[in-house]
Amino acid sequence: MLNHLPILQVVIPLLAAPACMLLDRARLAWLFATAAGLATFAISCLLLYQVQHSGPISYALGGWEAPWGIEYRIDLLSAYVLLVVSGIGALVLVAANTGVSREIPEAKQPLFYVTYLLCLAGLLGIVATGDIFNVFVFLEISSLATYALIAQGKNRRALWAAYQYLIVGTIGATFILIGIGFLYSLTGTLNMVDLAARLPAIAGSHTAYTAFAFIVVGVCLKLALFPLHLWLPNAYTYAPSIVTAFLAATATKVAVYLLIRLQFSVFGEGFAESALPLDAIFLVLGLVGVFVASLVAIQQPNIKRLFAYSSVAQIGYMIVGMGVGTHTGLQATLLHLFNHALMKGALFLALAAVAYRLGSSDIKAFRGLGRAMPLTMAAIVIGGLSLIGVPLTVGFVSKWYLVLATIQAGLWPVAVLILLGSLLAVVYVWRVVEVAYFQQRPAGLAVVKEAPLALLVPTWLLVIGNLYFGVQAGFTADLAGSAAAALIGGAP
Amino acid sequence: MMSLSPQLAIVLALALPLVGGAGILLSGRRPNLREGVTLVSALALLAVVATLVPQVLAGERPQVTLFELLPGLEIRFVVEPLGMLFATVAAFLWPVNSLYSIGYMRGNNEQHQTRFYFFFAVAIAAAMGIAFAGNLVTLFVFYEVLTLSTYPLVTHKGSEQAMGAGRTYLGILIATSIGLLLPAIIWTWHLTGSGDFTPGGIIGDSLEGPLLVLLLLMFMFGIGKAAIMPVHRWLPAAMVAPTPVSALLHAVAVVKAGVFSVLKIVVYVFGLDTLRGAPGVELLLYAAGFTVVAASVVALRQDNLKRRLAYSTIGQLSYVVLGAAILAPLSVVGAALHVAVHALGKITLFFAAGAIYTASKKTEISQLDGIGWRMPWTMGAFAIGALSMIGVPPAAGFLSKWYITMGAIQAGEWLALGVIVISTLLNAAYFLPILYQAFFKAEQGGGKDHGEAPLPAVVALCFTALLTLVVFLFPGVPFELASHLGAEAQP
Amino acid sequence: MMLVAHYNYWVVIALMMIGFYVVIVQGNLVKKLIGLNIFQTSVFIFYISVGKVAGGSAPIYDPEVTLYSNPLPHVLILTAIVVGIATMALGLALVVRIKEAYGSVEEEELQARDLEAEDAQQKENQC
Amino acid sequence: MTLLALLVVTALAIVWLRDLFAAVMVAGIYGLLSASFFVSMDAVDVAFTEAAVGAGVFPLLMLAALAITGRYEDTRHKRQLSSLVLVLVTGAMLIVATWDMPPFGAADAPAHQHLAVRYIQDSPQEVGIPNMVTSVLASYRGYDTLGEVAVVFTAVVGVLCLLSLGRGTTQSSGPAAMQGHVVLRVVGKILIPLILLFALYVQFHGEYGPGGGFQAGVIFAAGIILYTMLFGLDSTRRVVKPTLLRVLAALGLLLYGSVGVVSLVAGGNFLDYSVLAGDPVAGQHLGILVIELGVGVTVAAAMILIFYAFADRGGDGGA
Repeated sequence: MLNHLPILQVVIPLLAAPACMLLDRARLAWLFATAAGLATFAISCLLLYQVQHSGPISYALGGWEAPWGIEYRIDLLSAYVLLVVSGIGALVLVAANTGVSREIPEAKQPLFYVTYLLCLAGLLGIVATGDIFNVFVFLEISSLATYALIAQGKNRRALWAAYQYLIVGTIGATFILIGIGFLYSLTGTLNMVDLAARLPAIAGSHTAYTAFAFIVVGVCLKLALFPLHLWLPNAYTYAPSIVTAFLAATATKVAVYLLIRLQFSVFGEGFAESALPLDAIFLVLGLVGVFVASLVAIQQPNIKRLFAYSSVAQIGYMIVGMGVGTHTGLQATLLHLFNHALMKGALFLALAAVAYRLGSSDIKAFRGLGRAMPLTMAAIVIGGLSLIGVPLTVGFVSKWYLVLATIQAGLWPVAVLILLGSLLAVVYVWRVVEVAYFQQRPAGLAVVKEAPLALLVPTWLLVIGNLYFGVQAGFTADLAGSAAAALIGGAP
Repeated sequence: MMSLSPQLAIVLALALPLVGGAGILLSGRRPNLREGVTLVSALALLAVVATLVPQVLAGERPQVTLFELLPGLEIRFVVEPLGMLFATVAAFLWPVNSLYSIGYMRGNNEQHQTRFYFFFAVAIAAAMGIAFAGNLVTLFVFYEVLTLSTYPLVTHKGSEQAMGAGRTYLGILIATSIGLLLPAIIWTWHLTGSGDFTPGGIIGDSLEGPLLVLLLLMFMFGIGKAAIMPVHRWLPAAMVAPTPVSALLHAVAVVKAGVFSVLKIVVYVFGLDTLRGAPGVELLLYAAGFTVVAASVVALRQDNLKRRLAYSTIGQLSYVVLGAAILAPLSVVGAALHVAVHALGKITLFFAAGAIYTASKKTEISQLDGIGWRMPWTMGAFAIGALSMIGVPPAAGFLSKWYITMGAIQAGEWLALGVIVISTLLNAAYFLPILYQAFFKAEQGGGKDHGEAPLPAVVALCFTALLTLVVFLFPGVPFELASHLGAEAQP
Repeated sequence: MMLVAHYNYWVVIALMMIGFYVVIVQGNLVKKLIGLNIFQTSVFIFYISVGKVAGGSAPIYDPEVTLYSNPLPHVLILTAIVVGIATMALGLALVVRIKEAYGSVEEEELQARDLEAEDAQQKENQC
Repeated sequence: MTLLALLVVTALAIVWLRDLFAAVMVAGIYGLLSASFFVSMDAVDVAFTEAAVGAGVFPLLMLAALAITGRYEDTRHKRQLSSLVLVLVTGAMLIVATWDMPPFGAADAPAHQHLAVRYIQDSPQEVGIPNMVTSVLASYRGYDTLGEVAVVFTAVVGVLCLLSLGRGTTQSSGPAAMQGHVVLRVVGKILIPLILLFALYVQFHGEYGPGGGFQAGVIFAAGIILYTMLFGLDSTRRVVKPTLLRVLAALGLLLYGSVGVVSLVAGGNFLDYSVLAGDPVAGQHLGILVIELGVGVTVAAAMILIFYAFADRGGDGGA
């Protein structure tokens, strides 16, 4: 069975979903979904092990060898991202039972888990596949599931947010479809490796440039790269807290993966440099994103929204890393992809705990929480420090490599701006800290208890991850390093 | 105890305060036990650090590597004379300060005392980490830990004012460290492929001219804790904190960590030879000199006792920077020595200020007429501390100033010399009036009737005052350590 | 020459853009979806045009026939059509719920109502 | 050529129409036109599907929704200029892109030289069915089709999340629109079985002619929906229970997936039908038959469920 891991990785959640539909008890559905999630995670670990020891794996679906059939291709990069996505996915599922209990009516919870599994399967499918049209199909699975998940939020604005995301997402997907169409008309193939082999021949053509441009724009819409981020804050704010935790930690990461995969593996570095200077564009948009989003975050009265904007900013950092275009830069991006998943996973799960106790994520709700929910708030503080990039947290590791990359590339101003950006993070994180620790909970309000273990344990697992991988960054750094090296050469 | 292996001693020096902190949290419900834990772990730490001194004096450089943060980035500790000196000072003053804190915190029945003692312990651990740091990254890590762990102490009161002070404190320290220090470190890493502290420096000729000076200034201003103007504002702001915290900031850990890092980086990263003769390097000298004079002038115009002390600290710190900037071995010795003696003097002064507040609730200098007769011990100690600041024998302050001056003459830095002379006069000008008021003016009526502060406080401050004298007469350990540093600075 | 060669594509592009325009300009949520549908359908037409081989016949095996049109784009578009209608269904369901929650399906009105709601909350918080 | 011109006209008409009901109808025509264009492009399967979807399902859902959201849009528009610019720029880029594209219909275009060659030449032997589209769809790229079914399934789950079906019968006001017309009901009684029969034909004939699971599913659903219009939502829901449909929707996808799992167990790769029977081609036949069935079941169930969901809210069954 071991040689079938690549497909099992995706098919288990994909088929678990309809099976889950047959169980009509919320708790049952949850147990089943969680089991599936954990199995997926286990598989991703095995896959990573396999890839590390025996190189990239290719799996011919339907027994038709690529490029005629659809190929699943797991290299270090995809294994790494699969690990992040399935890990967070499983962890959030563990917390879900309690997490959704106050936000989604019991009757709808089975369907919720079905949707969740479909979303997970879609995301994993995007990462695992080596066929560019298959990317589109699984992109749509995850997207449709995402829209449904977001729309489950209690506030009516969740519906509006979901609709906006649906429109933007579909436009993005259609752009990608157009791009794929051009590529196909030029090369007659859909397999990524095959494409990579055939593209150089037609690198000069306008059609190829446009295909590249449309695909990049389409992905960037999904990625919420400034200024295409407008759908994200509402979506994250009004979605059920659990969903936000899941999406924030995985969805945008997969989009980043897709961008990296297409730019470096399919089109090849600097494919369209002459026509569109992508690196420069990424640098600029990334940095502008960091600043605009951080500044907006500072003013948000709703903490969920605050961290949503912070996500936009953090995506900016990843894009900057790509913009630097060196090995270290890409390594920084990949590291931050992993680290940011840990940070935001922990933060949004903690917010889910707060929402569970107080039914709100408004900053006023946080008054005096330092005493009322010490463990939850401690998680938020550590997550926040990690966002800032304080040493001994993963955030520091990301910052270190990012700044190192810019300095190596002699991009001094960029380095300075990155660090200024993290100072803005200090401001918005500290707003929460001050309110939680130095303001008294107004008298007369109901007493708040610490969050239930079902939420605390997953949250703290992620927090510990934040610290562990901040102190023992060897594992992630090497992994990201060799993955980056596989993409653009340079010292692994 | 002497059988303790140096490696273990280093680890213990870091662990003990943390263990103590844990104990404090656990015993939070029972104050006596809690304070007991604090004192015990403080004394234990002192004992452990003491075991290291002879080895360092014997020329050994014990070291431990805890773990690898990133590939090639280790959390590594090496004990060299300067770090030893700083560690000794911190470890020595922690018990004293704890003793004082007990008196103060109870005397003013402050809130959240457990939180206070806990973060205090963490801060000490961080100080140890800084003192023994074997490379820039380790230094940076613990530097930030120190900043964060002292933040709750600065905002201890939780009042709006305290919050504001906290923001300034955190704002400036984080901004400078992340905005300047970190890139400087990464730059150094990029240049030399390492960040290890090595006698004679590691920069060598990998960088020249303006860029070298730029890097130097990035380091110097990046270390906000050294409070070189204009990044000094956090220090006066932090005055809202309880006096023991001020003592911690000004004497035990924080600012000392700052100037310590400055010295360390000048000597062990750049190396005096590399800097000497580099065009524009005197900028640092100017900055320090300006800070010394300007701070003293500002101090003159403060009526609030603690604020005046705060500005005096800013001035005194820049002596150390000055000592480093003169780039002469002798001045470096003086600078190192100053770290220690200023600690003793300043902690005495703050203890006294705190004692006055505890006993009489007076904070302004103008209220202090005749207080000397109500609190003879306190004000006596204050007098000694003041003399030490001015640099008059028989107070220890004289020693360090002497060596810095010698260094200035040796290096022919007449500007530095001038600065020292002027600032000494200014110091006298803002300390002596206080003593005059306290002893030779009649008390205004209406003040509340009071005697000395609670006993622990008085004992503590007399002890430190006594030490300032003792160190003058028998410089012993601090002096030897300092001169070892001088030797390493000029291999 | 080129005009003849690419006439189809250009018309298809025109169609796409009409759909795209409707999506981003129209304020009515249902109309947006209609626009989206046109946009996607046009992309389908584009693919199928790519698959056409002049003089070829439908790709169903027939001993007499030698030249077939390219079946692959057909397959892709079959999938894409299904994806499109699935999206449509979900979008419409959202619109229905929005109508029930807001009482309107006009973008501007929705924004207006959300702002009102926010202001109301602000006042609530003040007092 | 004329078809394309007509398409443009209808598209513009949609832009101008303020009456959404009319707009939907025109959109339906647009679907029909594109379907006929597909025929002219030799894409019979696509044409079939587009006709079923573009001119069938899409308008149906739209009308069902309009019944709830209201028929007229208000005429205020915003930021037209900027959007116009954006659209024109995008369009211009696309036009530029076509410059380097192989001329329309050229047989030597790379698109036809690479993968397609094998599909056209070998599929009749490898997969053993004449309809190349089906063999590519169900076998070479069978995994995409699994994904496609998953998308349909996701959509129906999503719709159910949003518009939960009241269990059992809701208000008696089923879509009674045409319940009065005796003639219609009689005709319907005769017509509906034929439709369902036709659906089955399409389902199993897909290997030889145009058609297949998806089209069959849609047609089957159409039959049921017609029944709903004639005999009311409630009576239909008594016959075809939502709970049953939910199970079927799930089972269809599971059926498809299980084929893949079985081929794993049988020692092949996922969805490798060749190992399902002694002789590879027979295996392909079997596999395709089963997965097409899976597609059909899920699609039919999904369509009916979605229609229920809207009708349930709308009150007049979208008719």
